[in-house]
Amino acid sequence: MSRYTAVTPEDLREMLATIGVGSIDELFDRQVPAGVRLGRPLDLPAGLPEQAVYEHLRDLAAKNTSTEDEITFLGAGMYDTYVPAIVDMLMERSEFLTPYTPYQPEISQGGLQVMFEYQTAISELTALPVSNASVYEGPSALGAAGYLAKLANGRRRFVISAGVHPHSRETLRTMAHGYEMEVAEVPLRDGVTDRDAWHDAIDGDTSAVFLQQPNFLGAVEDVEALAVDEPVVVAQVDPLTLGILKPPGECGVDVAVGEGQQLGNRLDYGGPSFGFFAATEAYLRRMPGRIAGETKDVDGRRGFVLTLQTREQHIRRERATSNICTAQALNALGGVVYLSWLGRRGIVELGELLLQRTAYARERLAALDGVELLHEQPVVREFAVRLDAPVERVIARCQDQGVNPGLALDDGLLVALTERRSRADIDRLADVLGAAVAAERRRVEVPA
Amino acid sequence: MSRYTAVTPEDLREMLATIGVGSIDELFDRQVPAGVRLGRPLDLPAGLPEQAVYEHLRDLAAKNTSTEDEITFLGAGMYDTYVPAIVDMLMERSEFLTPYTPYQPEISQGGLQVMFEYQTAISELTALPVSNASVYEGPSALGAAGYLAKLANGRRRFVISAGVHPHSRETLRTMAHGYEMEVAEVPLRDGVTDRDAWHDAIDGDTSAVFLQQPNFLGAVEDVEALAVDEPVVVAQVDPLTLGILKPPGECGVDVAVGEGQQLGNRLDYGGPSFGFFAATEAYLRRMPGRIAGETKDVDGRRGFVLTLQTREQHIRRERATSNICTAQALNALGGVVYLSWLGRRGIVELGELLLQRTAYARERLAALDGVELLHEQPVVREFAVRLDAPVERVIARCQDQGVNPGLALDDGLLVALTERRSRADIDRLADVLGAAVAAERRRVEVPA
Amino acid sequence: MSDTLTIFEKGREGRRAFVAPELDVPERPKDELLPPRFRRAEAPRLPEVSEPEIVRHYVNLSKRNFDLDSGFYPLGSCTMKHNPRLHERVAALPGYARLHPLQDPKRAQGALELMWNLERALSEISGLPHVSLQPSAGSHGELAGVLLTRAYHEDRGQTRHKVLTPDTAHGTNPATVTMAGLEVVKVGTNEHGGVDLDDLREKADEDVALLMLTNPNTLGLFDPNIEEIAKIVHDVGAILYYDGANLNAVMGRTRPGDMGFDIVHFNLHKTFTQPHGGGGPGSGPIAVSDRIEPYLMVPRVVKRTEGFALTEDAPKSIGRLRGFQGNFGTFVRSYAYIRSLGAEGLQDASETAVLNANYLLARLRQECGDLLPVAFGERGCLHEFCLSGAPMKRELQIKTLDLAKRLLDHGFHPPTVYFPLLVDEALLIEPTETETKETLDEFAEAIASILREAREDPEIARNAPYDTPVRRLDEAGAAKRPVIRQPL
Amino acid sequence: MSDTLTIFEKGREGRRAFVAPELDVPERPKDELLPPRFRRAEAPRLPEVSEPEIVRHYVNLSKRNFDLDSGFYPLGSCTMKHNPRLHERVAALPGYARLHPLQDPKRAQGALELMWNLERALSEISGLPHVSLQPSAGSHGELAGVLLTRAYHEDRGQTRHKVLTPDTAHGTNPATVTMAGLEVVKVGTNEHGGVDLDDLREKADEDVALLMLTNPNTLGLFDPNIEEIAKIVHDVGAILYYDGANLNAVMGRTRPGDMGFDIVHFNLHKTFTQPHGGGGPGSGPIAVSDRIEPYLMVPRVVKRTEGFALTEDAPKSIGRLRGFQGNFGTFVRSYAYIRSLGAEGLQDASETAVLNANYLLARLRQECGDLLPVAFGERGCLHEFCLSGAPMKRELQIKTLDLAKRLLDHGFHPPTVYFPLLVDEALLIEPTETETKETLDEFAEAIASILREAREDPEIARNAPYDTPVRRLDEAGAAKRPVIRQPL
Ligand SMILES: Cc1ncc(COP(=O)(O)O)c(C=O)c1O
Ligand SMILES: Cc1ncc(COP(=O)(O)O)c(C=O)c1O
Repeated sequence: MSRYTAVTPEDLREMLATIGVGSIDELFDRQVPAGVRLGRPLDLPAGLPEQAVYEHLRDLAAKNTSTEDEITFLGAGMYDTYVPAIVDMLMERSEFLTPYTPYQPEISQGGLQVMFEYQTAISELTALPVSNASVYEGPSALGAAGYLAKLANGRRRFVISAGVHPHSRETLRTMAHGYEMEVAEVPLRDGVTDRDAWHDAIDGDTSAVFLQQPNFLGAVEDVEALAVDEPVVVAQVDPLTLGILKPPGECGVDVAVGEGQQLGNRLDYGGPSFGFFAATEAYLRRMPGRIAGETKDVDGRRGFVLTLQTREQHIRRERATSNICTAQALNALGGVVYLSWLGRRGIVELGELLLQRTAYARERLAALDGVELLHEQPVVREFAVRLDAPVERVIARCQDQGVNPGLALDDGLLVALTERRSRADIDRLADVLGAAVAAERRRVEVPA
Repeated sequence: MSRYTAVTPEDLREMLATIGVGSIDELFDRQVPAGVRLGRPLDLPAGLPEQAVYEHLRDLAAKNTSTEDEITFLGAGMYDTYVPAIVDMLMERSEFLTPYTPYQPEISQGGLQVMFEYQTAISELTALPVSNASVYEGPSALGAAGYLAKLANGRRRFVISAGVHPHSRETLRTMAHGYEMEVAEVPLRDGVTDRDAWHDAIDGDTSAVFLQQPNFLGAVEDVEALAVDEPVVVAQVDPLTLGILKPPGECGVDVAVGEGQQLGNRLDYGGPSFGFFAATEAYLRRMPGRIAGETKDVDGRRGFVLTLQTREQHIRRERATSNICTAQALNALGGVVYLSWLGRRGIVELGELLLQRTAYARERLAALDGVELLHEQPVVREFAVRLDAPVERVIARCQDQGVNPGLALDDGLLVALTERRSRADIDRLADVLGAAVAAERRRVEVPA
Repeated sequence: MSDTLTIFEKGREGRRAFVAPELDVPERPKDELLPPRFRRAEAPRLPEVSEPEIVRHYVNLSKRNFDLDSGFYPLGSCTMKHNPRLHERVAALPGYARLHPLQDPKRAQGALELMWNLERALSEISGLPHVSLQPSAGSHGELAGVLLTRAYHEDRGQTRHKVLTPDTAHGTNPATVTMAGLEVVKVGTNEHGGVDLDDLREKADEDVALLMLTNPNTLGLFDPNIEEIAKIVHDVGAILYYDGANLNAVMGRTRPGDMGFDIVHFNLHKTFTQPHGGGGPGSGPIAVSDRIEPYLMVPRVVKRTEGFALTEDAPKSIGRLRGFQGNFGTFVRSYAYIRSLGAEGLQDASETAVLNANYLLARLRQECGDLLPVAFGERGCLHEFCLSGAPMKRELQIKTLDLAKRLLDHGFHPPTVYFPLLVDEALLIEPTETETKETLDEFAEAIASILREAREDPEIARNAPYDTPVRRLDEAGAAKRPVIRQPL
Repeated sequence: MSDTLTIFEKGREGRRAFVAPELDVPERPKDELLPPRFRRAEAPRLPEVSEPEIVRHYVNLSKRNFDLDSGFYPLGSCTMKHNPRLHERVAALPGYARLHPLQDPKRAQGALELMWNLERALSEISGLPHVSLQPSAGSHGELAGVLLTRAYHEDRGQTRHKVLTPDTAHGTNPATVTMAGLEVVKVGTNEHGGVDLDDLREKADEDVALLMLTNPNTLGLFDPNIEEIAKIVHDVGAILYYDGANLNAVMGRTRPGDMGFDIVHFNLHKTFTQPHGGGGPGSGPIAVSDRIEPYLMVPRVVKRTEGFALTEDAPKSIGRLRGFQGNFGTFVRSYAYIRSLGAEGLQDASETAVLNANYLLARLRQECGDLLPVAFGERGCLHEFCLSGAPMKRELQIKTLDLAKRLLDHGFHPPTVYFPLLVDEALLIEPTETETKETLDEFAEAIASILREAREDPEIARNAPYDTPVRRLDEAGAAKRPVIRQPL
């Protein structure tokens, strides 16, 4: 008996007697054929008391450099944003943490209403009328949007901008290979999607086009100019920019997807967070995943249920619009709590703060010797610079000084701001990066 | 309007109109005479966003060396015990964290039953039939026991063993000065209360006698030999030793008190934790603080209420048995959850583990040059050694090596074990302490 | 029914949640380490339960509690304001939560700096220069205050015996006085709800050590004669003690120090939003004037050029009132609160608390001013107000208790009832600043609807509540035949 | 009613919980930084609420949920076992929770070591040598599995079109097959609840890419012909996929790898107790045989002499199925679980799960075996079992749905209903190992009492539930006129 089970010796006796067998072995032997019985204990370490597990896990955690241990400008899809204390508290409540999908709506109104509110918040953010209750995460949401397009129009090609996050492009390729679509990529020019190449690439067999706003290099795309009438327009968007950037629903986008981590979720070395998925009315009955809808009970009381389930795998099986089942409900709860905390004015204020601090940081870094802008497009919270020095070595030097200057690009850095990076942090980045680049250039000039 | 208030400009207008005043100033002006109005803003720093408060508090926390930062053998009343995760989780549940004293039992059955269960656990631990629902903490519990004795028998003197924790002795003196009792102290001999001096000190005007088990130097007292029939016998006990030490109720003790921190509460630099307070039946109606009792509701259902309230300040006012009102209910919840987690066998196993590890540590340290035992009495989880070197300097040397060797005594150390200190930790202590003592003895021998 | 079984009744021999760390040292015979006569013969009968059972048991118990995070809790005198979760987060930082109280102060500089900063803030808020954070609750702060007063007079060679308290005082005030070896003398309340000056003048003599006053008092009224009161008391050489339970009414507007008080206690669990925990932990720091300072409890936090330290070097100190440095975890929370709100935010908190109270009072006057008149409300109130249920009782034949119980069915925590004692059928209502106007309106409407209902059928309220986990409980029986632990 | 207002309906213009950090850099004109044509004209209408309102709103919503910490949740196929809180504690350590996924692997060694250790443990438990933790749920693992199978065949120059799935398969199996561009071919179930071997033999041809099998299947039955099944499938050159949703039945007793499977997915949120979160997060790692390994997703964790690293150097890899390294937070929890239980504890978990299921089955047979016969139960079951409500429906005129709804009034979460599809009026019951015998007894008695009650008056169950926050809801109406967001 472990600390999580409760069969006392007396219980065991009674239970076996009720079942009518002499031992637990008998229960297995009548089910599992002799040829496939393991016949030895698993080769795993022995169990540990709670405190020992805690200490082991703590010691492993201590081997990582977290965003508490350095000033980080890493972004590229996930960001070191502040998670308000109420989000953690609500996500840890047993009533949200430990149930499963609300199959029994009468005893799941809490979770269902949260989904409904979440859908409303995502719909508001994206200015698109339809949102589901979450998908796994950002990049696979893009792949799911592709599947939606394929089912909707049956065409064979995807066109994707090189400005879309590499993880999203790779995921789309992997998934598209399954549902048998070709993928054509359109390059960037001056930091944004090459508009001529883009429109040239779209043909009559194009099922969907994919872009990202702001794009992977932080540049604001002219989404309206890239949007087209015919194939499905899919945009992967940064939710925290949507207080100040024109929303996808007002730019001709049909499906908006993205990574929700910034909305009240922790970094967690990449997950769990949630992906959001919003679309125009036309795609309501083709959406992947759970959707909560409002209704009434037999007494006329307002209530919520999972709705439009005939799209889903448990009903429609091989004809489902997606295979998704378990999604990211708890993380989506974090998302809607965060968005309520931020509020209508907060999302604008936060966007404007990022805009100003990013402009300041971009200017500071561009002024350094050996650092220049990779593009001059408007940016909101992330920007790219070219380094005239070996990038990996520059980064290592900065990290040794307690500053993570951002993500290594081929010949530069992608630098992300969050509301946690103050002016003092930016100034420190400029100092440390300037010194690192200078040192590396000297090293190159004077070979040992 | 701050983030915790919700009066919109429109609300304000409507509310003032309903009240019939023109401004908030008016509300104050009609109450607070002009002569005592402050008339200037408070001279305090401006408010901060949540993330800034978090960062400020985090930076202050980082200036402390916690038990996560060093291997500590500090004890002397509070101990670095492991707090099981379920305790934190339950103490953080809104339903336990945010209500107040259960004045309305119909909507407070959770808290009341917790008190009832807590009382049962303390009663079992101490082998005394009556427990209240908590007092502030350990040392003041001793003072409260003194007040109980004074009210019970009206005598004028207290006798206290020098083996009682200095904080408890000081607190008793401070409080006894108020309720006008003399306090006589009995010294230790060979590490335990001097039995002859003890019995000599007790006279016909002695209201209560106070001892500690195990005593401040970790020694197991012969409580039965110290217990007397007449004055009230008060024992301050270490709850984690009560799985293996004969309980106060079986040693002639009338009132057992103590510090509950070890039972599922954090160190918190000294509090909040809880004090426990148990007594024989005779003192039931003289107990300080809240007591939950079982009863039935009008439909015959089992329920719990605050009971025997005529002892208390809100009913009895100047004739109350104590002035205590707000106690430590949440911490006591942690206590009973911890004791349930430990269970009937666990409390014994843990006691035996401490006994063995402490014996090992004592032997290891006693074998070091310049270290000898302060006494040879049996110990359970704490022991004292004499150092042949300047104590503070030895401690500082050890701490520089990441080991906190214990509390400085006049010429030695009080070393405490918990279940978190492994044999490896003890071996490291022996190494570091041995080296520190040796280094300090060399330094003293060869003055600079 | 199984939901009222205690954890002891649920246990089964052999179950466990705890797994002991391995015995990693050479095992020695028990008899050698601990002679049998010191050993316990039978293990204490703690529950034997698995971890899932513990979780389910206490989670289900928690659901039988009403709490502030779920609903309106206008418990007068208790300041049930929102408890920000940020405070729980910062208090749990290992640098605080796992800091040993006897750690060398040189290695606890952050904790001491926090205490110092909090002391300075409380000093500024109260207008008194010196602070001790040691007391564990309001009542403990009061005890400190009375003992300090004794020490003050004794140091002047005086033995004074009497402490004046108004009849509106909270029960802890008189109880404390007795516990500190002094004698309570009650002062009357005048027709405006303030201290009866004549009575005070009469009783203020050279044997008076102290006047303990709550201002605003437990009727939510600020005493308009406070300056005169202070003068009368000081003139006889006595000390003025300010019960700060109601400080939430006046932050940034007026200060006890400026009113002439020598000692004030703060309830961090009220004004500074330490969660109430079902009856604690609390915290009752005190601030004192220069003349009281020499007697303050030890240890005290001091700031030196080389950093912060704890000192016990105070020859006139009354000593200690508890172990270690006080309820430090509550300091973290309240300090976080003060830094979150700042000067402006604290003042806004008090102003909004007063606005909400006056608004709710006005709404209730509209709805049911005749049946539940306000006591002494001619000048409105500050952060709380007291209604009398006497006319309601007369007219509708339901008592304040019945109204309170019926409120439970409406999902509200009732106000404080039958306190203060001098108001007949009292209902003391403190909405706090963190409630919305909508909530106040709903509460007023609930009261009105209960009164309407009682006019139709008073039995409904008299037998309330109905929708609670249990209904009215037999308290008399519980006290007569006390069952205060699970029989095993 | 106010408790069903949404947070959007509660908002009031001007309220807020968020306070922005100060603008600490020189402010530049917005038009300069972001041309107006890119800017949003109207702010998204997010709620305007204070922090206390948010807390109260969501705490109250939480109370309208049933959850595992409060009661028995025998949802078949979902393994609702106790979620230890230790896991939440360790997952929240800043070294994990605040570790950026693109951190230099040299500075994320602890995270990679944890992933490596977890991969090794899952490999040992499944008997398959290579593991990828990347998939985010069972269905995602299935997608990985089918795509890997395609890659395997394509690498051999073969295009195979068909995937065999038994009719007991979970809906994600067929849905995944379509999504991966292949075609579902159903295989029948024999009279013992296992795969119909004749049907399998007939359908297994050279165009079959894969057989997807759940074993024990969704009836809780282990296929006695598993070795023969594996042989048939391998003989036509196809791959065997093991849906590991039911792995909780067999840990330490038998392993998919030893049964001949090439690919298995784990549901960390079932077998390895990642909390279900109201519908996620989940995690669906896969383990594969040597022949599948070359195609595994990137990045992969590798152990080198200088430490752990992430590599994308795998020319035959199918690529990525999501961003970053997977749901790392779930890895922390499941790894903690595996270390807590160890080899013995994991085996004990499975054994106890099987004991509890067989005991509950036996109890229900005693109580109501005639009305709710077990489907294919002649050999007992493993961790779950499936009852048919058909006789009950015939005899008592209540459906499985009615029984389920009436269970709500008894405080139980109903079993999975109407799945698997091949059992008429199915009730799939999985008690898990963390429940006590008392709970199983209470559940059996509740079912029996509902049946007794229905014999008296079937209307009671047909109109159940009664004691829930809402009663039966109009699902058809919801789907017909979908309202899927708050109108503003
Ligand atoms: C006016 C007043 N004084 C004193 C106290 C006692 O405070 P505590 O409960 O913290 O001891 C209270 C509250 O309970 C109070 O309302
Ligand atoms: C047998 C079976 N297979 C697959 C799945 C799908 O797993 P997930 O919900 O994690 O996608 C489930 C559970 O939902 C299941 O029970």
